[in-house]
Amino acid sequence: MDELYRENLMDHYQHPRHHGELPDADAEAEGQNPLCGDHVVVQVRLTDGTIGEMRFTGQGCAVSQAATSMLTELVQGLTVEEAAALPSSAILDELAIPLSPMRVKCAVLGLGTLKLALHRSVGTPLPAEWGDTDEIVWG
Amino acid sequence: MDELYRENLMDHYQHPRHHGELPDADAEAEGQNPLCGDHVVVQVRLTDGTIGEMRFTGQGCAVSQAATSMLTELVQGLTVEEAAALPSSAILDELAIPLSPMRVKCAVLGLGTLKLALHRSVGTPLPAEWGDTDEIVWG
Amino acid sequence: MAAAPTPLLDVELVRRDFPILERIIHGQPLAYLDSASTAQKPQQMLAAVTRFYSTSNANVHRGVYTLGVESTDAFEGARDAVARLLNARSRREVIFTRNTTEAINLVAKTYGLQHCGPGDIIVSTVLEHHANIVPWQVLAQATGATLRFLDCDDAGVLQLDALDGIAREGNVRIVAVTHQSNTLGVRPPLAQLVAWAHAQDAIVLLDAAQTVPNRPVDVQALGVDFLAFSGHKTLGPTGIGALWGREELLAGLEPFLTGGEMIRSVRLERTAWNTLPWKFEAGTPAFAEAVGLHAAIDYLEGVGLTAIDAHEQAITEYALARLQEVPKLRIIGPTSADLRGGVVSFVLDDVHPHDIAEILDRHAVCVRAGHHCTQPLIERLGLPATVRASFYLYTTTDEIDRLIVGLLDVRRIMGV
Amino acid sequence: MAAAPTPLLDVELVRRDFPILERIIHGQPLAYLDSASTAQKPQQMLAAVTRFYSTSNANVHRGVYTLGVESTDAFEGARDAVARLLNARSRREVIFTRNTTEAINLVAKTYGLQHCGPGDIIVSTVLEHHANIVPWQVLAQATGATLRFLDCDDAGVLQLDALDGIAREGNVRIVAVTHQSNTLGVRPPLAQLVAWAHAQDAIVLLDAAQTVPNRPVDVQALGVDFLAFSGHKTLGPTGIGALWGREELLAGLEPFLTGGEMIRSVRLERTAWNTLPWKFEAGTPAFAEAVGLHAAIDYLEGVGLTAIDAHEQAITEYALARLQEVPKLRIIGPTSADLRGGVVSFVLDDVHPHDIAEILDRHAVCVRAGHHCTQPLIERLGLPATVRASFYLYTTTDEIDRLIVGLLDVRRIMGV
Ligand SMILES: Cc1ncc(COP(=O)(O)O)c(C=O)c1O
Ligand SMILES: Cc1ncc(COP(=O)(O)O)c(C=O)c1O
Repeated sequence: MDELYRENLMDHYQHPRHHGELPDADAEAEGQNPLCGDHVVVQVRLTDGTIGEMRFTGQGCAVSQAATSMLTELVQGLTVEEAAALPSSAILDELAIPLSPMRVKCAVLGLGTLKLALHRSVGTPLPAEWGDTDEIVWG
Repeated sequence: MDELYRENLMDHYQHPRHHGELPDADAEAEGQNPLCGDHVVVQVRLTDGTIGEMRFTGQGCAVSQAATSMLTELVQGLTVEEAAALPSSAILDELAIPLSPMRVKCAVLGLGTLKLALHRSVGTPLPAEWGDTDEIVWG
Repeated sequence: MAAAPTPLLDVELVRRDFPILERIIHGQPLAYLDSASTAQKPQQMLAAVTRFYSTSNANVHRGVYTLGVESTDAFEGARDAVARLLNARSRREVIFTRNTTEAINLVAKTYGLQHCGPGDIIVSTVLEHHANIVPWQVLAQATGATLRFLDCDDAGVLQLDALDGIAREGNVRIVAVTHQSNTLGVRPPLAQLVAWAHAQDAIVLLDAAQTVPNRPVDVQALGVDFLAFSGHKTLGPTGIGALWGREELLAGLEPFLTGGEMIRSVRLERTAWNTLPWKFEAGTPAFAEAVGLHAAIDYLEGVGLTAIDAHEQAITEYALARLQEVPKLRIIGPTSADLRGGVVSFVLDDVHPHDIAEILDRHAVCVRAGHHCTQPLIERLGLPATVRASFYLYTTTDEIDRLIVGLLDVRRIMGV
Repeated sequence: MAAAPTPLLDVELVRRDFPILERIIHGQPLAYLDSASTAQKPQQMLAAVTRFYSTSNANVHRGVYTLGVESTDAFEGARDAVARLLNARSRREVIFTRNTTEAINLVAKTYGLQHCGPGDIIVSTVLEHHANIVPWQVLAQATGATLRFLDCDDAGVLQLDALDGIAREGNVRIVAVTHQSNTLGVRPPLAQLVAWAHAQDAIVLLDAAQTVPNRPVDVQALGVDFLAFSGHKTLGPTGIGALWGREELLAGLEPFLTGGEMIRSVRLERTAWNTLPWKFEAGTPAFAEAVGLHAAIDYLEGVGLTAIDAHEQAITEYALARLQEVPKLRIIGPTSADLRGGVVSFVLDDVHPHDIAEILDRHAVCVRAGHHCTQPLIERLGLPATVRASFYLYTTTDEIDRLIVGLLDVRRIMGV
């Protein structure tokens, strides 16, 4: 049972890192999975083409919220290009739990929203794969 | 095999009785089974409330044409009411061959058309059962 | 702990007919508590379809040959079975569709387009499944009619006090209402709604997706004008459902989809429509699915719809009682079993329903998490989503007990 | 007597997979020569559906639990299989429908309504099945567009000389044409039609109901814009078919039917549509039928569509040659097998086709008699009806021989 919701995941869920609003963010986007109601708002401060800080707010299942919390640590200091190119596997590895396709959508919600924010602010490409995450509404 | 198309049926098909137009008919109607293209025009001369003569023209399968031919003999001299009340079984008994539901429609085409003609001309009822012979177009 | 209900049907005997119930998931036998979404299938239904394909398969209404006759008889026999099940006046009133959704669309796009115009009113309710909302939104947009929704209270009980005001606004043409909410299990006061609608000269479409499967439904006794249901929730195959409609109404409608089967004759310049019910069935119908639905109906009638209803009632009572033992769990909707069918929605503290459903899955307990295709209702209740457990003739108290065990595990894992 | 064709697929091996071929009718084994109407089913397809219902059945796109994941994977896997079969650019271009008829209606009622107006022209042909005529008649009537039909010659060969005149009449919006006539087996000159249509900025809808089952069909190579086919003619279940459409076109369309599945979010005031392909699939889809269609496609690809095509070609050649041995029998359409698929219509003196089909049924030979849902074509050819024999991967020369024996019996009984 416990392989499902590991300590690390529950820790991030119950104590999300970099949670809250980021005043004067350089990039921002919103993502929502209408199927289950998961919702995140991602904000990023850029420092010389790198991710100075990423913060998020939102609500939803443990997977979506913990994954976004983990992401805030994962991208810290990456260049904008590196962050924009981060594969889904990066966040799935971090979660380290078996996920059904339905839950993968929860897991990548934060990452997708981050990429959208970067795309809008500095024009990094939106990887083609996001086109297939059709049930997520990017706002 | 031969129980299907008996001698009597083939005789009526190849030598239809009372075939042709009836000048100065008192009652007339047309019936068509669009599924297979069977078609008959029925005309009747009335004599003192009885069927003086019934004639028909048309084209179609052996069953539809032979049954209508048999019908012309069957109704001769019946009162209008008797003819209008003739059950399908009367004509099916006459044909005396096993018929699938699909072919029953062919068999009763002439009888239905006759009843329609009488209904129009003297107001005899159209038995409710005809309402279910939905694939036949009465014209 | 609540007492187990007295047996009303032999649920263990019934369960032997459902091969999927032998499935083991994560080491435990399946506890399928999502029948409101789709029902599991008895082997009798599966065998009937396979037997049909293996002995009589041919296109219907066409072949003169033996197989074609058998297949047409089987298809039209299924229509008779549906007509009997619903106590329709005539088999001509039964139109096969893909599902409830298509049946409602059919009415919206034929009766609706023909009878609604600017200023007219269509009434629906906040309880409805999306299938009984969106087609009316589209119809209102297309015709200039106004769509009004009856509200419910916080327990999901439908409120009728707005009716008077609605009647004053314009001509009410259509009242589209569910027989039972698929999210809360509540049943709207149908008799009152029908009386009100008919007093307005409006017709009533009843979404019976949640009731045809599990209790006797009599269209003449209910007095409605159209009724829709899905085969897949009724122990039957996917790909088939039915619309029942009063013959006088159906007879006056233009066709829905067009093509083969629904025509009487086709000329390049003009086409004549077939009679009822075929006028509304374009192209090769789902005839093998109709055979399956027929077998499903036979199965339901064999067990007895009254017994099934009573069983569901008893199981629901048991579930309501046991769920109330779980700390921090809140049941959404009425907690008395006689106001509702075998569907229970709940939330557990602030644990997201998805997490609950996922953890329950590790116990092989299948429940749904989300909005259950009733977003307006979920929003009206001020929730992001719910967990929903739903029951059917094969549901046991043991499965409910396992749901409870799973929920306690959710509390442990999620720390609430 | 013509020589038997050299074997291209092992037809005896194939036949073992089709349980219905063991059926005895009037004391003789079934000779099913009506595959153009609907195909018989391999046990692999039947087993796949039963296995699915017995192990993984749950509603799709909804459940977080294991069964729901399996069932969604199975359903969407079927979509992938169809996309591969047709060489679609993307799985988003594949929309499940009930049948070919619904697929064509979908295009007429979305693309058609959005793009046609008074003075615009829709082109169809006199060869078409009713499914590719009536929806365009209805569309023309609804929009004020004009519907033009390309004529054929007495052998059923489509004539293109009217195209220039049609182009001068107005803006051509849609060209709806069959890939192969289900009555005569002839194939229209598709490449020329596509080139012409695209030169007019019109789109081409291809009715591929008769070709997807029996040869490789590549939407990109054909260059068409929409394509429709039916599962039940493709060894699959009834109740499922598919529309393929170019993504750019589909993306620009309003939905067809509305309800669950096809929405992104529903509010009482407004609703947002889902993305492709789900935008066009309202309500619980025929997911078990999709699983069956997937198994059918696997079966077809296992045997090989090129081999099936060659087999049909050889059987058709054999049938054409043998039918020409029957005195007073007239084949309708081309008598050379390379211009046509495995469908042969004929008449026998003035014997009504129904009588022929009925007598053949006593020989357990199943053929169709009538207009085959192509009344305009039958009328164009000046016939009341035809007898039609059609072939598939399981058809043997022995069955053709039995057709010939039956026809000689028809001559004897009917005295011609
Ligand atoms: C060429 C053609 N188009 C369309 C159809 C209609 O197919 P369905 O009845 O499966 O919708 C058929 C089947 O008879 C056909 O042969
Ligand atoms: C009350 C209600 N209406 C309509 C539907 C839609 O049924 P379907 O998806 O079979 O069309 C459902 C099924 O979820 C339902 O529960």
